[in-house]
Amino acid sequence: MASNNMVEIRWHGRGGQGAKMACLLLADVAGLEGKFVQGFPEYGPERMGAPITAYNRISEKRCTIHSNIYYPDYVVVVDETLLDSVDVTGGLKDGGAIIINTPSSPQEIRPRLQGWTGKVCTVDARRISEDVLGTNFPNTPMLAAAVKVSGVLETERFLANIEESFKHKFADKPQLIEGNMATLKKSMEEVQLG
Amino acid sequence: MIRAKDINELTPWQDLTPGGEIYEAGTARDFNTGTWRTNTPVFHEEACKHCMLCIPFCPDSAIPVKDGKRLDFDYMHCKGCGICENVCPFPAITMVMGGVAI
Amino acid sequence: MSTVYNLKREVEKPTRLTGGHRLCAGCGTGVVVSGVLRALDREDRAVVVNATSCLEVSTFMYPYTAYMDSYIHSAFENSAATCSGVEAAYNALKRCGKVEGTVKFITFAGDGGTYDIGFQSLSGAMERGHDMVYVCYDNEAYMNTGIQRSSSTPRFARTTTTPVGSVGQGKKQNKKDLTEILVAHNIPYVAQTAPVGNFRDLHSKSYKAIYTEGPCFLNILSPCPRGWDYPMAMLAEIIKLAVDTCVWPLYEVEEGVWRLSYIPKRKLPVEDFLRPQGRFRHMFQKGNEWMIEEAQSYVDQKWERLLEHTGA
Amino acid sequence: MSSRLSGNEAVAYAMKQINPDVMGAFPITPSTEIPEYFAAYVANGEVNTEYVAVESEHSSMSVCIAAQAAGARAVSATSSCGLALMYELLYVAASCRLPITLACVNRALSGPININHDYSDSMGARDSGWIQIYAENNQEAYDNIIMAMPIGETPNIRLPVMSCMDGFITSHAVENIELLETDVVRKFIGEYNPEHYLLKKENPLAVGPYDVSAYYMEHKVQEAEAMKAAKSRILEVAAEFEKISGRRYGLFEEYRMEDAQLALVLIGSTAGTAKAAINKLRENGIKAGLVKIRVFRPFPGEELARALAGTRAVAVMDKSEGFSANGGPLFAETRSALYDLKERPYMINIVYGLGGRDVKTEDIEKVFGRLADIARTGETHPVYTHMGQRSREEETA
Repeated sequence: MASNNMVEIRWHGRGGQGAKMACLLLADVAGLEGKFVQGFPEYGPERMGAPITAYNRISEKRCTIHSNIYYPDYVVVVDETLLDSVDVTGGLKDGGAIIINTPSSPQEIRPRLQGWTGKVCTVDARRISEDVLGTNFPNTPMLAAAVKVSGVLETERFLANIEESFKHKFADKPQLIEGNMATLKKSMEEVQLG
Repeated sequence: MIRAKDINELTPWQDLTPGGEIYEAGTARDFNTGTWRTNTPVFHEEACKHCMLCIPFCPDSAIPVKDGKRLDFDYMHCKGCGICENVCPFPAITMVMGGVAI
Repeated sequence: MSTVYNLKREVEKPTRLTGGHRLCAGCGTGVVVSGVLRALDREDRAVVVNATSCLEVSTFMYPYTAYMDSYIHSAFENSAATCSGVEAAYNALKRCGKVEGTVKFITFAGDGGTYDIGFQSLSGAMERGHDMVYVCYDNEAYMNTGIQRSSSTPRFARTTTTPVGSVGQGKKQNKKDLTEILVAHNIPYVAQTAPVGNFRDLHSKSYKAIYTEGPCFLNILSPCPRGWDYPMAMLAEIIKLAVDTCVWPLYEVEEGVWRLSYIPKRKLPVEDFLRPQGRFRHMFQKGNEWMIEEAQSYVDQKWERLLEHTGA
Repeated sequence: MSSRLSGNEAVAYAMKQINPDVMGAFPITPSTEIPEYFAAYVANGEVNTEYVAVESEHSSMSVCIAAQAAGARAVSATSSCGLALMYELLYVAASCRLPITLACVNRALSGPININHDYSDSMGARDSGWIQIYAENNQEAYDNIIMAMPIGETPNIRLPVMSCMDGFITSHAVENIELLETDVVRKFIGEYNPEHYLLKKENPLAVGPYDVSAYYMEHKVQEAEAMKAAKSRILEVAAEFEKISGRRYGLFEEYRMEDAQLALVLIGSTAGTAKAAINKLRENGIKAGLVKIRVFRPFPGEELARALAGTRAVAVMDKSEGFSANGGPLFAETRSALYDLKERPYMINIVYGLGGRDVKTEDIEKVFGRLADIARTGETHPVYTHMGQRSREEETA
C-alpha cells in the first residue's frame, strides 16, 4: 500500500490503445524530473481490444513494493466502454479521482460508476486526437489529463520533459512530436473536473 | 599444461584438462587399435603399382603414403577389415588369419 | 587446388582423421570422413563439428582426438546450430582482427542426427545461410545405440525396432528423401555422393561444398557392416551396388541446377544390392517376392524423377 | 547516469555496453524484448556482435556453446519453456566449462501454459552447473549482467552464468536506474582471452569428448570445485563493482537482520515488497528481517546459517514448486544449511506466487504473523504450505 506521499495510478485500457505506453511514458517523464517511479503493465496473453491494466507509482522516495496496485489514488480509463465491463473504481481511494476518456460530462458519466461519489474527470481524448493527429490515439491526451488532475507533476515542466521523451521515442518519426505535444496541451485545457 | 599422452586412468582430477578439452592434434594416434585385428593384411610391395586406390578406402588411415609411394601398413592402427584387399586391382594385398602379419 | 582430380596427389596430403579412433573395423564412416576432410586445401584449417554418433564416441574418446583440426561436439540434435555458432564466432573475431587465416566449418552427423532429431537445427542453419558444410554420413539407422530404425532406413530393412516377425516385415515406410528436402532450402550446393572408385565424385563434391560460400549439404552413403549385416571387407562393393542399382544415385544441385553425376552403364536390379545384406534377408524368402518388386518399383520411380530433374 | 528503464531494456543495454561477440536468441515471453532491443543495436551499428536469430532455444544455447568454445563471448536471453528446451545444453555448457552469459527472465513452466512469473524454470536448472544470480529489480538485473563475465571467465572458474530477473514484475516494469558509462563497463569486464579456443591458430582444440567412467567423475569433481571457488570470486567481483558503481552486493542481502527474531528467506522482487512490510512491522516493534538470496548457485549455505543463527523463526518462501512433497528447492537448501547450527530457528516453507500470483505487503505481514505464533508456541506444523491460492480451508499463513 502506498505511503509517504506516493501517488499510485491505475490505468484501464484496451490492448492496442496505448495505455501501457502512456503508463511507461509517465514513469519516464516523472523519472526525468527526479522522482522515483514505477510503470508496469499487468500482463496476460491479451490481444488487441481486450481490457488491460497498467500501473504507476510516483514518489519522492524509492518504492520497493512490487505488487499490483489495489488502492489507487487515481484511475485513468482510456476507453469509455470499459465502464460497463470492468470495476474501474474498485479500491479507488476516497480522496482520489477517476479520469475518463468520453465526450460526456462528469455529471453524465457518474451514474455509470457503481456508486462512486468521489471526483470524476472527463476529457474527449478521442476527438482531440482525431482533430489534431487525424487518428484515434487516446493515450497521450489521457496522460496529459492524468497529470493535470493528479498534479503529480508540475504541468509546464511535464510538457517540457515529455517533449524530450518524444524526441527520443519518435527519433525516426519527428513529424509526430508536434501533433502529440498539441494533443497534450489541448487535453489539459479541456479536461473537465466534476 | 598436461599432454594427452600423460593422461591415463591414474591421473588425479587436479591434473586432467578442464572440461575434457584436448589442445593437441590427433592424439588418437597414441592409441593402439592394432590389437583389434583377427585377420591381417600383408603388403606385397613387388606387386604394388602404387595406384593408391587402397588409401582412401582404409577406414583407419592405416596405409601411409610418402613421396608417391604406398608404404607398408601401419599395424598399430589397422583393424584388419580387409577392404583394402578387395579394392586392390593387383595381388598386392592378401589377408592372413590372425592378428599378426607373418 | 588444380581442378583436375588426381588421387595420387590427394592421398599424399597428411590425413586429417588419424588412426587410433574406435570406429568398427570396416566402418564406412571412417572412409567418408577422411575422404571429405582430404578435400581441404593443405594450408586451410577447419573446425570439425560433430553430432553425438558412432563417429563422435569413436573419434574423440578422452583424451584421444582423431582430428588434426579443431573439433567440437556438444549434443545429438544440434550439430548444425553448433556449427552456426562457430561460424558466427569466426565472423565476429575476424572482424576485430582476432583470427587469422582461412578456417572452414564442416559438420558430420549420422542419419539419425540429420534426418530425425537434428533436422530442425539443420534446416534452421541452412536457412540462415551460414558459411558451412553439413555432411550427413548416412548409414540408414541409429547404429550408435544398436541399429534402430530412422527415417532414413529404407523400406523392408530389418532393424532392432523394425524386426522381422510373424507379422512384421521390417520397416514399413520408405526412406525420407532428405537430399531433396535440402534442395528445397535453396542453398548454393547440395549433393549426394558415396566413396566409389577413385573417390573423384566424393572428393570433387566435398571440395565444392567446402569452398562454395554459404551453406552446403552433402549426403554420403556410409555402409555399416554391423547394421547392414554384410562381410566388412565388402564395403566398396556394397557402395558400388547401391550406385549401380540406382538405390543411391550420385547427383548434385548447384545454385538450383540439377546434375546427374553418374549414370550406370547397365542399371542393375535392386536385388543385387539387397542380397548381400542380412537386413534384407527376409525379402528373399519364398512368398516375399512382392517386397523386391515394390522395392524395385520405388527405386525406378525415384530414378525416373531424378532423370527428369536433371534432364539426363 | 540516471535513467528509467524496464528490466529487459536494462539487460539489453548492459549487453550493448559489453558488446559481446555473438548473441544467439529466440523469442519467448517475457524475455523477447532483450533480443529485440539488441537487434536494434545491431541494426544501428552500435555493437559488433554477430547476431544469430536461431530457430529454437535449443539452438541458441548450441550457438552460444560453440561460439564461446571458438573463443568468442556469447550471450543469450530466455524464459520458461525456452530454458527448458535448453536444458540438455545447459549441462553441456557448464561441463565444457564455457562462461556463457544467459539472461533468464523467470517465468512459470508449462503446463498449463502461463506466461507470468515464478522460478520454476531456473530452479529446474539449478543442478546444471551454472552460476545463478537473481535480481530484485532492474538495477540489480543490469548490475548482475555486468558482473557475470568477470565471474564466469575467471580461469579457475570457467562456468556459465545465469542472471535471473522476475518476468514482467522486473522485466516489463519501468523504474529508475543508474547506468554506468560504457567505457567503465568495458574496462570492468576487460578482454576475453581464453587460453585455448577452437579458432586459435597455434594449436587445435577438441571440445566435448566421450568421457568414459575412468575420467567422467574427475571432470565432475573439477566442475564442483570450480563452483566452490566461484563463491569467493563472486564477492571479489562485487567488491570491484562497488568501486565503479557505489553499489554493494553480497551472496545475499540482509535487511534489518541485526536483531531480527522473525525472518524471511526469499528471492527476487518479493524482497522489495517484503522490505516495505518489514518497515511497517518494525514501526510496531516487531523484530522482522529478511534475507534475500542473490546467489543461489553456488549456494551460500554457511553464510546463510550465520545470518539466520540468531533468529527464532524463519519462513523460507519458494516461488516454485519442487513437487518433492516436502517443500520447495530454496527450503531444502536453506534448512539443510542450518543443520549444523547448535541452536536452530524454527523453520517453515511457504510456496507462493506461482504463475504470477501477486504478492502484496499484506501477504508478507501475514507470514510474519504466523512466524510470531511459531516463535511463541514452537508449533511449526504444517511445515510446508502454499500461500495465495483459493481454498475451502482457511490459509495457514
